[in-house]
Amino acid sequence: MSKSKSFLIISRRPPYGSSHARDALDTALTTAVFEQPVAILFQGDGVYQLLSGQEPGGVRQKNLSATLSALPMYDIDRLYVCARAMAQRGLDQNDLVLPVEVLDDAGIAGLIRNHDVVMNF
Amino acid sequence: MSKSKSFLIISRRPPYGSSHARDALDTALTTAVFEQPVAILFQGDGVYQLLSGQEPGGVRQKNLSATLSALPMYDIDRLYVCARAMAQRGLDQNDLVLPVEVLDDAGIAGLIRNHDVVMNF
Amino acid sequence: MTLHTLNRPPSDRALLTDCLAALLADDTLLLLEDGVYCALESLSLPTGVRCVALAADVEARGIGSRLPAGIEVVDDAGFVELCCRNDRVLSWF
Amino acid sequence: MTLHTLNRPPSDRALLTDCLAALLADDTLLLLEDGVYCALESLSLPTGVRCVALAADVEARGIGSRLPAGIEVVDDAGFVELCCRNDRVLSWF
Amino acid sequence: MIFSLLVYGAPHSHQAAESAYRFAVSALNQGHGIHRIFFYGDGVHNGSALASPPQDECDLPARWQALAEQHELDLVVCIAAAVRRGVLDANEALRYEKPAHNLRAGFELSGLGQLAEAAIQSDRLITFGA
Amino acid sequence: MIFSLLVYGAPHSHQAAESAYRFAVSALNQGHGIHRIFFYGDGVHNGSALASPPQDECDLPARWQALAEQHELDLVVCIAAAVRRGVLDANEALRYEKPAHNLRAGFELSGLGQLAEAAIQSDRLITFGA
Repeated sequence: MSKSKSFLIISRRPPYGSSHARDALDTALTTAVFEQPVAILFQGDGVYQLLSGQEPGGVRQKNLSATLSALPMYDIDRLYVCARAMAQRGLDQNDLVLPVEVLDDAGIAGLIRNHDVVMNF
Repeated sequence: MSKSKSFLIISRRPPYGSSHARDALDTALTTAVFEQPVAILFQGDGVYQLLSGQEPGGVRQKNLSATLSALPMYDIDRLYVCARAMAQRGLDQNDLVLPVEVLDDAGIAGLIRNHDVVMNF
Repeated sequence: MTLHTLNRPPSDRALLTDCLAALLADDTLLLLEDGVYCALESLSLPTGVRCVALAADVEARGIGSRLPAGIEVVDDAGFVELCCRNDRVLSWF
Repeated sequence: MTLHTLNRPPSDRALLTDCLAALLADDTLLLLEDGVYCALESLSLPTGVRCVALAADVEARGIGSRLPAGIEVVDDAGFVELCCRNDRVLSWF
Repeated sequence: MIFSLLVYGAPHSHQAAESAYRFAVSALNQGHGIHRIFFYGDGVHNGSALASPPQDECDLPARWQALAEQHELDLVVCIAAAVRRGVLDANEALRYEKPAHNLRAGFELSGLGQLAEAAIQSDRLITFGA
Repeated sequence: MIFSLLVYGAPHSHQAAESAYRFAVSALNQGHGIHRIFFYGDGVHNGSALASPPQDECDLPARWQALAEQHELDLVVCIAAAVRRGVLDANEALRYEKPAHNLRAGFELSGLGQLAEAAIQSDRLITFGA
């Protein structure tokens, strides 16, 4: 690949109810395989993807947490969450399956401006 | 058909963005053809279906207003709108393509209890 | 008596508001799929309305230990029984 | 500079709130599909943010005469031009 | 008690179809009857003969078919919604001069009247919406 | 300027696909290039060879195909999303031992890498979400 671009994936949907959360992660992983820098922002109901203790066997789906935990292996280590989304849901770092950086609105707006390609799911 | 049941169709989606609004109307019309009493409640963004002046040629869809205007011909003349949905959107009867009865929350709850089959779209 | 089901998260505020406004005494509200996240809010239910959440969806999303008192968890068989016990089932989505 | 597009109605309040919070001066917000209904709300846009609505969707939904001042209507060609003039396009849905 | 189900979501895209399947199994296990399962909107894709999910994922169209064979279920796919979305049986493929058909065995295409009839004839209609 | 498009919605179910089509036509009319149109999620149904809408409705899969022929467009359907949802080309039908295939001429199945590559090579990626 001749060029390099920085990617930001914004993941806004809760896990399991639809395929959006899975598709966002698959896109992030694939982009990382292309050796492009990838960051992920979990926003809105997307922060529910990070909740610990998920057991989706009863709804016959694969555990999203396993994929999330694999992100650092693909050099996707810039993981952000929206501060408002966390606060509205009464969540903090201790509730989550992996460490993330909490961003306020100004931080998120800046994050978007600092990436070449921003994709929402 | 040996039995008769009363049907209430609740239509909550705006027109054109998805097929829900069209599907709700098709279901109402088909049920009326089966000679069952049918009422329709437009709630939430569903009240936008009733707005006059729609011209969906540019998005290559058929005008929903034409179908709405045909409802009385199928003996579907009990048309209701949610009072909250209208007020939140600053709409009144003069904005709509056909006459409807405005119901408050208690009226809607009672309407649901008075129908055998209630379908949401 | 009506069984209401709701499968969207509380961020779909308009849906949740309309659903809650339609509840009458002796109705039951069943939360399923992404709707189980609504159980984490302090829902203002009318007197005499029971609120239950579907077990498989609660477990999938890891929110079992976070459910407030007053939300019962029912399995798929319990969902079927609720459909029998009520006169109609209205799905909000 | 970012072109933000939004295709959901204002009843999806969480989406609209996050989108508005992400706007910076010189960004443009393009409303399309069911997103054109957002133009009927009094949106609190940051200074220097332009808000436009897609003509075909405005006409489809019959809201042309209801648009407040400050919302421009652009056609499909204008949408393409906005994509060119901005550094990136972020779609909210 | 006699149930009918209305399924509005496609497999993999939305959880509604899987919820409906679990409900159907549970109702049958309790000895209830199922008059009809009606697939509408994007739910028509539950009737796909070509869906090929990975082996470790749930193959819902195959499960519906197996459940129908075991319990003689009436699986009806809305014909108007299906042909728009590219789900055809042999007849419709002929009518629209298409080179193939893809409606799974165990499902049939029929009109929206089958939904109205199901609602009338059943004790309860349960919608799985998307 | 070189665009790529990401289409996430199915025809008839959601307006996103029609919006994407109008955008593509408008961009081409202005003399811009389109590197690729990538269909993901329910957008894979844009590549259906069997979709048969009524004559007075927009046949989007046929329009995509015609546009691609006219402008030599690269219409790529995400293979992982497509096979789950029952959109197969001849190769995949063989691999999964299915009796038919239904990917329309003018479209091809390929991996998600084609989306990443399109985003990298194009000046702008425009998403039409659902």
